[in-house]
Amino acid sequence: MTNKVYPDASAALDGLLNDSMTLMSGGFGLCGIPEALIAAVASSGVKNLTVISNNAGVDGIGLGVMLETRQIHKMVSSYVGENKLFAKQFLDGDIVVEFTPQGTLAERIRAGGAGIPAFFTRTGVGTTVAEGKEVREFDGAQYVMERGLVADVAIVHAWKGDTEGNLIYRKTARNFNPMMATAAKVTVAEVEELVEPGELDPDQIMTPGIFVDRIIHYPDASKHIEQRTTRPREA
Amino acid sequence: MTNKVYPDASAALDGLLNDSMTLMSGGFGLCGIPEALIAAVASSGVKNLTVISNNAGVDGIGLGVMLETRQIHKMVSSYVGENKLFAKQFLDGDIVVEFTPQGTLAERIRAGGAGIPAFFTRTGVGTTVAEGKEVREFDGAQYVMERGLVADVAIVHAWKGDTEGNLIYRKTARNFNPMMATAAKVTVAEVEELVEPGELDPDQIMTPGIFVDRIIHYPDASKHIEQRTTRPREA
Amino acid sequence: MAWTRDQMAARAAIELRDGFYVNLGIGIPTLVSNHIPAGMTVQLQSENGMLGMGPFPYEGEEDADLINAGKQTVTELPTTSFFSSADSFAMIRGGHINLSIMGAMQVAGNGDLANWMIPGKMVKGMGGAMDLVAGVKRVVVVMEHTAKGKPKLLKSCTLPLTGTRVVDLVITDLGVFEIDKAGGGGMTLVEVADGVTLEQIAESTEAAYSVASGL
Amino acid sequence: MAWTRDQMAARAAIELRDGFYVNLGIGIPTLVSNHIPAGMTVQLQSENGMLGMGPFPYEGEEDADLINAGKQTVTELPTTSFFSSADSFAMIRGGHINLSIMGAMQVAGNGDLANWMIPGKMVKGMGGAMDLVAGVKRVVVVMEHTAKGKPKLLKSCTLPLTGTRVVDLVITDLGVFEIDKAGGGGMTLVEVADGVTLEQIAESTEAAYSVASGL
Repeated sequence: MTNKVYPDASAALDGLLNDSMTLMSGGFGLCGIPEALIAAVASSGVKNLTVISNNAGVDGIGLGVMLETRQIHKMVSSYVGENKLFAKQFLDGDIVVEFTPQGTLAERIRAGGAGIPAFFTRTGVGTTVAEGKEVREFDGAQYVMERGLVADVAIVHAWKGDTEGNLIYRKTARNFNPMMATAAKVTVAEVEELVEPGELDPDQIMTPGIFVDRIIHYPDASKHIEQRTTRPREA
Repeated sequence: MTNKVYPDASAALDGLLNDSMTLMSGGFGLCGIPEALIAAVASSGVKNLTVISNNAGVDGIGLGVMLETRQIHKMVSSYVGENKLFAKQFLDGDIVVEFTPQGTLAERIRAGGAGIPAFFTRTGVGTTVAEGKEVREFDGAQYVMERGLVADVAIVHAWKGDTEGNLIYRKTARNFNPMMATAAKVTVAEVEELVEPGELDPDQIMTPGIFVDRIIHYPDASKHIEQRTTRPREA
Repeated sequence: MAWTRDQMAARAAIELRDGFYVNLGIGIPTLVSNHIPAGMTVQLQSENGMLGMGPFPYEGEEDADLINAGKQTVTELPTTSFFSSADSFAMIRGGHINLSIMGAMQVAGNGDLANWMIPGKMVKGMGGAMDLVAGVKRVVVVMEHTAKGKPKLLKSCTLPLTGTRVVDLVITDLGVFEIDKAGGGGMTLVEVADGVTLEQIAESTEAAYSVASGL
Repeated sequence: MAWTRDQMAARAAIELRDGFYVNLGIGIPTLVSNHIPAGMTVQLQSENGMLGMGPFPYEGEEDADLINAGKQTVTELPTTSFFSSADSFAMIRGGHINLSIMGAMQVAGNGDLANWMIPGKMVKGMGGAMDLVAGVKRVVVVMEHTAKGKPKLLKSCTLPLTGTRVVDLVITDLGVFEIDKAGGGGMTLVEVADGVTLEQIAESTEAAYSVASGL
């Protein structure tokens, strides 16, 4: 039987990384990001990356790590607002950003994984997002055609996984991870708990193992919080 | 708080059914079909229906019930092969069928629920399925444009549901039910177990309650088997 | 005597209906959840992938895996469900959310909305705003009537658009405007904040608007 | 001395590789699962919404909620996952399945396939066949070489197509043909069943084909 389990993030990415490749990286903000795999991409020194990720991390955390090493040439994102280093590299012209509405980004990734090269959406009609794209009327409303997205490698974070590559995500850490797992030539997952096949309820598996090529056990995920909001306890 | 729970199938469909309406009905073969709701549609006497369902039931079971009452004018299906009455009505010209490849049907329903009026797929290129439809090249391959599907009412079957309308399906009884739940103006669900909000794990809910308008508790689902295949026990 | 932020949020809460599924943007819209009438059930959607959003957690109970679209720690409710961002925006784009309440930089009399970028400044991105205005059945904007003394209700937006003909209602500190976004009937002033005069509104508004009878 | 159905299935099993995800059609393709070599792990996909399909259940253990695409009762394995039909065909259409083995009525020398309808007869529908041939990386057809004495390997299919230029390999009771579906290099006879002659194949085949050296 083929073995999908690798000892660590660097081993799991071995042979997959090349300059100028396209990388998908899961997570929303710092929630559900593949931290160990991001660190391994950073330390690999691979350059000139196109990174598809909803956000760009914050300074020094998440994709922020890859900004420090200046490995990213282009981002495809919906929001990159919380990162000073990103702002500097963007304003200096060192990074190109393809801003994509969050729902369009999510759907483009799903489409890429689902063999759908293009679809129509009302999102962005009449805005700069639709510039240069086909706009067509269906049933009296205008829609813009958006293209599916695929990557060379996707890195995702899950809560539980088995050695077959089946994955389960936790709460809002799911976000972009399931679609990205389907949309790359090779998908590498880090999981907080790694179990044997049969230990996950087959009805509850969110990413079937077919989409996961390599997997690592990463029990020590840092789980950063960007906006720690609380309420007072009632007396 | 608005109440989504109805005492039985007829009550749950009250006010929703009209002649010539479009109905989506979940299930694959006889697996995961909304049996109680189908029976209630049949007994309502509503006529000239367009029914979107992967199959047409078998004689006397599933949508076969609505064939006996001659309520169906048109089917949108991928396979209708196991039903003698259907064959007769089809050959007699009493029923029109829009054959749609199974994956295209599933995706058209998902698209309808997701606000996507059209998408491109390789499925059916160069076949009768592509006739009259736009075919376009993306990255060197040909794709046919297919339209999203929506219905007036969707009837679905789930394993567990809560009074908020959150649903969980069981094994391969999931099939078309989750997409159909998203793609109709009104969705009515029958569930084998009805529980209070909070009893279902929020990570495991497959259809969020927003998609379910009405729900009934139907603990006595018949669960028909079309092809009872077994293997001998080892001695 | 214009409305406070909290009064604007309270006015926005009047748009809620029992059983609604609602998406609230950051800023004043977030405050709307404090004004849901007793006995009314409203489920809040967070576009990163959550329906049935609860309040902020008690200190010490924050869960990094449980955040809203503003990246704030939140909590679950008994009604909560989680899903992917693709499923979340399928819900939004498919018209399943009843109401979206959001902030804005500019609104035009035809319902055009600009709230995501200012040319020349660092562009942070539109996030889910374009999807929300394009997909949600009813869009309510809550914003200050003016910015640095300049009108935000304009004949035509000067900033890059978030969506065209998408806004149904605008609630400012000075009053409330309905917009006939589909019919093209333009903007109508339907409520005036206590102590605010029609003249005051006229002076602070560039967009053309009718005044509802009785005001 | 042509191959039996079981020998055809055994030949098809040679196309399997360790770690493959495979979709098997009904009929002879189903028998391929009996020939998976020891030590090789192959996950079977059932397009109604299951990956990791197990054998038929023991009598009395049938579960109506657990069926394959042929509506037959099956079982789970430790590797099994369930998903919707939309997700299942996303998997298929997206090119994630390594191999699809299916039956056919007709195959043309360019890889065209017809296996879903016969004009004038009751049309049952294409089910998932069109999606499978369009989406799966490698398509292997297993079929009788002729039907009622008439060739099924044709210059051009006469029945309505399931897909154009989709078949990579055809295994019949008489032999095995490779098809260069992408390159347009046509069909090549690469194996002959024991006791079958090249003449016998030539007589039963309408499609043009080359014969691999060494045959």
